[in-house]
Amino acid sequence: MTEQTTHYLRGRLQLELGNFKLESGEFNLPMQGVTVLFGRSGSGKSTLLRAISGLDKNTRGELSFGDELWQRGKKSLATQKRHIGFVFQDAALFPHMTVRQNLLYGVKRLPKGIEAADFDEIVGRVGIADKLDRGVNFLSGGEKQRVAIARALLLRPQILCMDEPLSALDWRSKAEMLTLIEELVAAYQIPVLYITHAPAEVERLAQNIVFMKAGRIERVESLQEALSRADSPLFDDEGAVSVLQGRIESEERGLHPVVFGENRLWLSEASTADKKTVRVRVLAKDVSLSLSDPEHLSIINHLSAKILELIPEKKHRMLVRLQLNDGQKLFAEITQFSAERLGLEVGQELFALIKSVALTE
Amino acid sequence: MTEQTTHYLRGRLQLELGNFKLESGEFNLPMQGVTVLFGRSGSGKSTLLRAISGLDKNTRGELSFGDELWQRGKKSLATQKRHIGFVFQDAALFPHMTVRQNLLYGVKRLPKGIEAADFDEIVGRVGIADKLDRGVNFLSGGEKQRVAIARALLLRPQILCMDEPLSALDWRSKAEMLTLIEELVAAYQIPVLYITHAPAEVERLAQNIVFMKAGRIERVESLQEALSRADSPLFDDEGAVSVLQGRIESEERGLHPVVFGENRLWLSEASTADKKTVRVRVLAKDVSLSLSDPEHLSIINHLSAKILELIPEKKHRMLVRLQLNDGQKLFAEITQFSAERLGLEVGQELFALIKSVALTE
Amino acid sequence: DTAKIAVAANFTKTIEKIGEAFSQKTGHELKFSFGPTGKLYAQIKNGAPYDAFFGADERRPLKTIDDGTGLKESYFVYAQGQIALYSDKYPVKESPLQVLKEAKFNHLAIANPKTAPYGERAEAFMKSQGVYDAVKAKIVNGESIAHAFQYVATGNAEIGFVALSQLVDPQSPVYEKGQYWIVPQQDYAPIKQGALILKRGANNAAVKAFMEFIKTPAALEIIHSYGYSTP
Amino acid sequence: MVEIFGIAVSMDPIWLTLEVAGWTTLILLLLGTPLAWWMARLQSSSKIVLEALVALPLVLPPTVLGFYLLIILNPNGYVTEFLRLFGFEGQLTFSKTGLIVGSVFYSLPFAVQPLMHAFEAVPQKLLDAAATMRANAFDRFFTIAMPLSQRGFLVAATLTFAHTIGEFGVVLMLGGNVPGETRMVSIDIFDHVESLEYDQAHLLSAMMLIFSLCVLMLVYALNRRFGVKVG
Amino acid sequence: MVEIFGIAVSMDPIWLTLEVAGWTTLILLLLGTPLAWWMARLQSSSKIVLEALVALPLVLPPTVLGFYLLIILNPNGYVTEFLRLFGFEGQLTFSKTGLIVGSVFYSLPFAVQPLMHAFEAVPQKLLDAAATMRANAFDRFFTIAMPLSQRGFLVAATLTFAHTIGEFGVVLMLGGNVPGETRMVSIDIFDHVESLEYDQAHLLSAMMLIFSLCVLMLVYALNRRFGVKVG
Ligand SMILES: Nc1ncnc2c1ncn2[C@@H]1O[C@H](COP(=O)(O)OP(=O)(O)OP(=O)(O)O)[C@@H](O)[C@H]1O
Ligand SMILES: Nc1ncnc2c1ncn2[C@@H]1O[C@H](COP(=O)(O)OP(=O)(O)OP(=O)(O)O)[C@@H](O)[C@H]1O
Ligand code: MOO
Ligand SMILES: [Mg+2]
Ligand SMILES: [Mg+2]
Repeated sequence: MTEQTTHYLRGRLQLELGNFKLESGEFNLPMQGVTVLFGRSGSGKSTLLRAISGLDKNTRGELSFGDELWQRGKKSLATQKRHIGFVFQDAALFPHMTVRQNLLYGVKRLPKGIEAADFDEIVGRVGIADKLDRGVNFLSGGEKQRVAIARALLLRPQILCMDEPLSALDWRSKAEMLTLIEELVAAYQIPVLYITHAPAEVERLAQNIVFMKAGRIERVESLQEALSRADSPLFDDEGAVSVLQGRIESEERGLHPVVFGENRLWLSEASTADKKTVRVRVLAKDVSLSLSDPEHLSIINHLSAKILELIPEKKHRMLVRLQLNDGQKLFAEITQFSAERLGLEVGQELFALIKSVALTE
Repeated sequence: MTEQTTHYLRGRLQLELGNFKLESGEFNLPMQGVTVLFGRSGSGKSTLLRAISGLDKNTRGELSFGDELWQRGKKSLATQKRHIGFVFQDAALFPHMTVRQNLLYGVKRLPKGIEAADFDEIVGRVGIADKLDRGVNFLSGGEKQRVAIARALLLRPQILCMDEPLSALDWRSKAEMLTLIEELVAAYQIPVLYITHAPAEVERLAQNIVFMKAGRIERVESLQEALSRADSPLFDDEGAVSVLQGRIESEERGLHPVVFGENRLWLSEASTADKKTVRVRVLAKDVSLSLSDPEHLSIINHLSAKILELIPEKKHRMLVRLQLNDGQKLFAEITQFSAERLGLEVGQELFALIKSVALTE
Repeated sequence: DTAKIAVAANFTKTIEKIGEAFSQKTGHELKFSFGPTGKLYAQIKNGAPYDAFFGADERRPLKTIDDGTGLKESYFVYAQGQIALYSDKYPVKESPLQVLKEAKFNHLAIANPKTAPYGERAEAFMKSQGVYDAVKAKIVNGESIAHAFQYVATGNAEIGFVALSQLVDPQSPVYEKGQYWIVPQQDYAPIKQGALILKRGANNAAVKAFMEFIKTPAALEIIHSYGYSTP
Repeated sequence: MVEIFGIAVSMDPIWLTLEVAGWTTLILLLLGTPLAWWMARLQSSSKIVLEALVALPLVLPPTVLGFYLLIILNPNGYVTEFLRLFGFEGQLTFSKTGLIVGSVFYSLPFAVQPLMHAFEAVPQKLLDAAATMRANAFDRFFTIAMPLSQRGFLVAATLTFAHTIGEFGVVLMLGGNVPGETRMVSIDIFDHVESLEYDQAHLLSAMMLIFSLCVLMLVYALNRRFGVKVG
Repeated sequence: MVEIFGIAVSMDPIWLTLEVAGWTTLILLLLGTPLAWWMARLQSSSKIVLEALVALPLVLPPTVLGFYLLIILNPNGYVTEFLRLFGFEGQLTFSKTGLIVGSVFYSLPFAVQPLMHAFEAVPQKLLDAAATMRANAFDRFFTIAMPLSQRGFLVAATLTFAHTIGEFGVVLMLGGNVPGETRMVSIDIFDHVESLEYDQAHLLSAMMLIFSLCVLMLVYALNRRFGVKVG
């Protein structure tokens, strides 16, 4: 678990597929943590990722990773020489091999001098140690994805590409896998390029977000930047979301305190992994506002905050942008009726209430 | 839109598929409103529905619908004579026909004396009037399901069978389709047998629920019965849920008041259809409790309630079963820490707080 | 009248020529079916609608009489095949037996002695001249005499026993190429090709007329011109 | 008789070949379709036996197949007797009928195999959907299974047609090589070869090749362009 | 010579047939695999032309194909000359080699078509996945595409084998019917028919049929049981 220097993936790529034209525009992405490709269906996320991986022979343009040249014009470095790992949406396990054979496929092909990751460790961590000798057709969807991830990780790739690795899974497997990916990324410090439609996955994993639209990279933002815009495409689904970062402290009365500045949030669930900082995802519609610090109320998370902005939304709703006293921002979504009733104004000091049980790490 | 007398679907069915054995046990289902088949993956829901439809030749047992005999021993009435409609998970549109041809396929085959439903009305209501002459391969997933539903409705079936009609859709199409199905069921008064994994769909649509487990019908309950059990299988996913029924009144300040007994809930979204009663789905984790009626709070739904039961749950949580003053039941999920802090006891009177924006009809 | 006549493949061109002359003269129409004699026999045995049968030997036409399909009294020998040794590499004209004895060639083509009389006679001739053992390993068998000829004509076999008729035909690909030696008739049993009318053709005027016509000098001239002799 | 590049060729065998190939294709599609449909829906081990039986004509040398058909279809045989009960007159062998019957046997696997594979690929769910819309089994077959198997039909038709054009052994045995009646192109070419008329043989072969190449290319092109995508 | 049911049959043609069919199958799998793989990955319209060309041997009557091979492969022809440059001695025709070469041409579509279809069905995603695991193109072919196409190989091998066993025209034309060297079962049966030895013909045909039926049933059974499910 060494600290790695950050390489940049830079270039511009073109690729035509039938009527669709990918024309990325210049990009220069720091390969650190998870970089999410986000955009509507058909916006070209998968196409870009395949172009970056060298999987499509018709790719044109320029691409370099650190000081390795991967593409110049029509000339491109073969995929198998790019030291990348790839996890496909439907796992793409080899159906004629057992789990173990799938896992060792890439390991056997590593050039001399590059060592594979520790087999037992990866297999254990990913949770497939007891399934090594099964045929892959006898695995559930979640198990298949675990194998696919382990298979990629074993090669210690310089970049791990994941194209909607969770979208074929049911909610239970999805939740488990998300935790697993988060752990693995933290543990192995491998830069990840991650495609997803799901804002929850973005907020959980992303360091940077590449927004795509109609075959172009529209903009590249850090997660914090993306979340500070009220009109962020990330909010299309469940409404506005805030992500608070804080220090987790040890459990008290079944709750997990997370501290930021003078504020303290009580989480009812948290991973037991010994992390210092955690991200807490708060849906704006789970945040209520109170002018005074209420008593006799089951809601225990009362954060003092100041109104930064009042953003009227459609359907008679109001998005309230708050600043907590350590400087972090928090969105609250309430009805305009409530806003009027409470007489909210920019600059006003008040309390944001969040139910513990609505919070997940 | 005539009132129909309720027929019963009764019998017991057996069917073996490889290692799997369906052995339904006796059932007697009132065919009224939506009857949901609910159960884990592999519990035999699809198999039962196919057996009921006569789609599997190896079905054995007894089945009758009203006074029509559909199955006795090995003898079974052919599917095409059962007057059922079927909507499959992946739409199962005929790829070599246009939308219109798909829609008219069944209509052309109706025996004399049975009239099809009004084509233009159904097509308009389902929202595919502008797509009639497209090839079905050029439709999105949601559009395909609309066509499949219209295709079944046109035949005015005695029972409409739907096997996970929404599960292949993204969240946006899912929400639209759910509203559509609800409307159609209300408008045409066709009894529906509906398979789903999603509690939200059950709570929205179901009149009765058939719980299946390992090839057997475990129990049949009305929605209210199913929701009154704290250990209901419906709560596996998002935790306990309450469904409140009330009378909707006309919009006030952008909010839709729903009245039950003396209580009044303000919904921020409601379908504009002129319905009298609506179902409001309340997640237990969206309900907070307050000993006094709080002021200066953005939460406007304050329902006075009495504690019926305190049910400790894992992860230091507490499920509180409340009775509203019109007799309806409501679950609230809070932390045990809060419960202790507030000193909650059975029989205590207090206020349940629900954010409007968290409520959907 | 119209008649259908089954004819051994080796006689194809000759009989077509004769048929033309016959039709012109009499106005009868003839349809010839060509094939290996054994196959024609099998067809006749199984109900083929032929009115007459021209075989490549005597055995199989005579067998139709035993089967009850051939008319005994109509049987006659219509031609005698002559075999020739042909090569475009070896001096078969001057010293045929020497060439055979030395057997420097890779392949000697003959018709399959088992199924074709031309092959059987060629084999018997070589045995009688004491050269058979020398060439035995070099023999390749054509299914019919025509097939044996193709081996030679395409250069796959350097030497072969073929029918004289195939060498004297101006259309032949080896016409006036290479050299050949006509095996003296007294050195092998004559290849009598028998013909007869079949039951089906018993009352067919065209057949009757043709069987007569083929014995006329005009027809015999054509037969001889294609390298066959007649008894 | 027409002249092409100064070479006289008879067009009769060409028309006959096209006619026989056309009928054979038609009949095999009509008979092969229900057989293939039935086989596609079989689950038991009898399916394996049937598949093997259908493939057998591939293994038998066509001449041998022709020989046995000749014996079985003989005008005094059981098959013909049986047909006579239904007022059938005439003969199965040595006629266009015979050629077609022979070709149907010979090309059976070329029709049934692609059809069976196409039918196996029709999603059960679509047939189920049709059943819920009051289509009975026949209706489902004609309105769903058949249109979705159009590629299979295209492949079956081409292979059958092409294979019948290239047919030789069976038609020679069964047909009897009667000019204008049962002499097909393949036999005609071979007769030309046998009677040393190589020019005609080359010309006819070239015509057949070019024609077939065009048909095949057309079919493969259609196949790629217009296949209905299922699923 | 062995006696079966009191009928003397020579086993040589049987062994030879199996040997030639075996070699043909092996060679066609070796040559057909890269050809089929290449064709499967072609997108352009040249694919259609290639597909049609590969299917052509279906259309040509085998005897005609054999005749042209006889011309092309003759010992003075370009092909043989070319092979001589690489030290080839001997002759392509009248030898086991010749039979195998002919059969390879004849059965080409039976090997290439099933392989091509199998290769087309290998999911691109699995090949991509292998590429990301450092497998180069060859490696991907051998470790992913080939094992996933095993059904295609099975079908190709059986059809080729069966078709070569039933081969007649080409081997007859090309082989020279040398006992023990180029006389295959199909020719042997035919010779028995020609020389009216019907008992032997029946026995050999029955043996061939039963053997082939067993092989085909075995293959179709394997095909259903052990096919790897993809996807
Ligand atoms: N092989 C192909 N030929 C032609 N068009 C293609 C091909 N592959 C993809 N496309 C088209 O390219 C566009 C972009 O596809 P891409 O898969 O990159 O989108 P995406 O952003 O990954 O979408 P999704 O979220 O649905 O996976 C789509 O319109 C798609 O239809
Ligand atoms: N044709 C078949 N042959 C053998 N087993 C089958 C067949 N079809 C279904 N099964 C098995 O029967 C069981 C019940 O399947 P069924 O599709 O009815 O479940 P389900 O409750 O609808 O599940 P899901 O929610 O995943 O759709 C499963 O274990 C399945 O694997
Ligand atoms: O004329 Mo024959 O019977 O083929 O040698
Ligand atoms: Mg994609
Ligand atoms: Mg199901």
